[in-house]
Amino acid sequence: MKLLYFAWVRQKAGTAEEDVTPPGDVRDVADLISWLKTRGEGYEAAFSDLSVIRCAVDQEHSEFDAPIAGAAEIAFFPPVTGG
Amino acid sequence: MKLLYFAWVRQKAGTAEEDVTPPGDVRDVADLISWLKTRGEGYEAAFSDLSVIRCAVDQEHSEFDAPIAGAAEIAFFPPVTGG
Amino acid sequence: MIRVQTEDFDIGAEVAALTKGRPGIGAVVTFSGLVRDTGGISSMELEHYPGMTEKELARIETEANARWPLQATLIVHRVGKLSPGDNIVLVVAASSHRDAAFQAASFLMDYLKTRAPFWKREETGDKSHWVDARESDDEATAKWKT
Amino acid sequence: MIRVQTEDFDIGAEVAALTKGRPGIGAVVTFSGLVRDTGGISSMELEHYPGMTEKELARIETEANARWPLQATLIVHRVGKLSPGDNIVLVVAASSHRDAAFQAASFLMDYLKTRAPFWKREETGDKSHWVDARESDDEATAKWKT
Repeated sequence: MKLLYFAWVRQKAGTAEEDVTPPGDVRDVADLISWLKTRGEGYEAAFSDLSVIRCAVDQEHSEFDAPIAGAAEIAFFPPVTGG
Repeated sequence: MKLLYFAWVRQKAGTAEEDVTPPGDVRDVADLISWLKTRGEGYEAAFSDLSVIRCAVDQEHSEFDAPIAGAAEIAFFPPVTGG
Repeated sequence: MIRVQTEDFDIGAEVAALTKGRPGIGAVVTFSGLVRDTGGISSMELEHYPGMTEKELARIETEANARWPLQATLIVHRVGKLSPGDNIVLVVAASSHRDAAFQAASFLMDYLKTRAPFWKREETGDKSHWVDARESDDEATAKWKT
Repeated sequence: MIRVQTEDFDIGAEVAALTKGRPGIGAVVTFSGLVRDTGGISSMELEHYPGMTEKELARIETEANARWPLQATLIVHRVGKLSPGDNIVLVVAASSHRDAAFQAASFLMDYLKTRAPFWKREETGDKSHWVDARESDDEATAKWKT
């Protein structure tokens, strides 16, 4: 699946976009975040405070308990500040 | 004092503007209307339904009990419909 | 700023002129009212009370500025003969924050509708009639009095 | 109608295009957001999530049209590098009546502020920082949920 990062989440993670194949026991967004945090300091920094992390599964705003099975694209970003 | 009439009040009264000197017992706007109605059919038609008459004394929205002593300009018109 | 004029106005140009040199403006709300083309109106005539109109519009503007932290306001009202689709009125409220701009623009319109001495006459074919005031406009104004 | 673009927009031209050929429109409300010049910001960078942005804006627009009797709506949001005084966003709501136009424009902005995936980074001198989301924006959105 494709992972996307925006704004300071992108800067801390050190990447804008990547293709990953998480292990089978990674079932929801929360699991995915835990798994990402094991992949390096950048991810650990990006996801250190989950209260300021928002996510979208296949371009829809989603909660952390959203299942990721079948998802093509998951994005992580701070609360939006447009307008 | 100068009297002004607008919109259909003007059309019914048959005049846009006139200078008048009401008798001394005409003390407020209500008195003035009563006196005007004695001056002809046009005025009678214009002031036949006071619920749709508004007035301004010296260019300020006023009630019918507003005194007219010292007023330079009194205007009669229907409820406003701009905007 | 207030203006009563026969000419049309350009919303973009008015907003640009109003925001220029005022760096604190972050939010601009405009309201424009148009002559609707319903029931076959062929034209509309806008009459007003010169002198009192300007005073009332200035008073409404002052009141809005007393209620909300605004950086700039503008009211432009046309008079004379207008056709369906033509602009009638423009209200602009500019503020640092959007809530004040929205509230002030809405307030300016509600007050203008019930206080500013303008009267509309609609022409349909060879008949003409004066537009009746709407009770809903009085109610809209009353809600600001709390 | 929605657009995401780097170019500026002209409010007057957008409103004219939107109202053209729609004779039932009597009221047009626009909101435009500008880069404020406070605290010495030298420039601002607008990042967005291509694809999701368009979907969210279209959804917000659909929701507004379901809630109010609107004749036309428009959302234009700029992305990329902007300077103080530059336009950021334009929202337009056109209706037969002013109340629907005001409510819809306000609703569109509140939802855009909390749902549309845009992020602002401010540059001040040689430093830059990502703008924090404001709690008041969440509260503004929540009030439409009753």
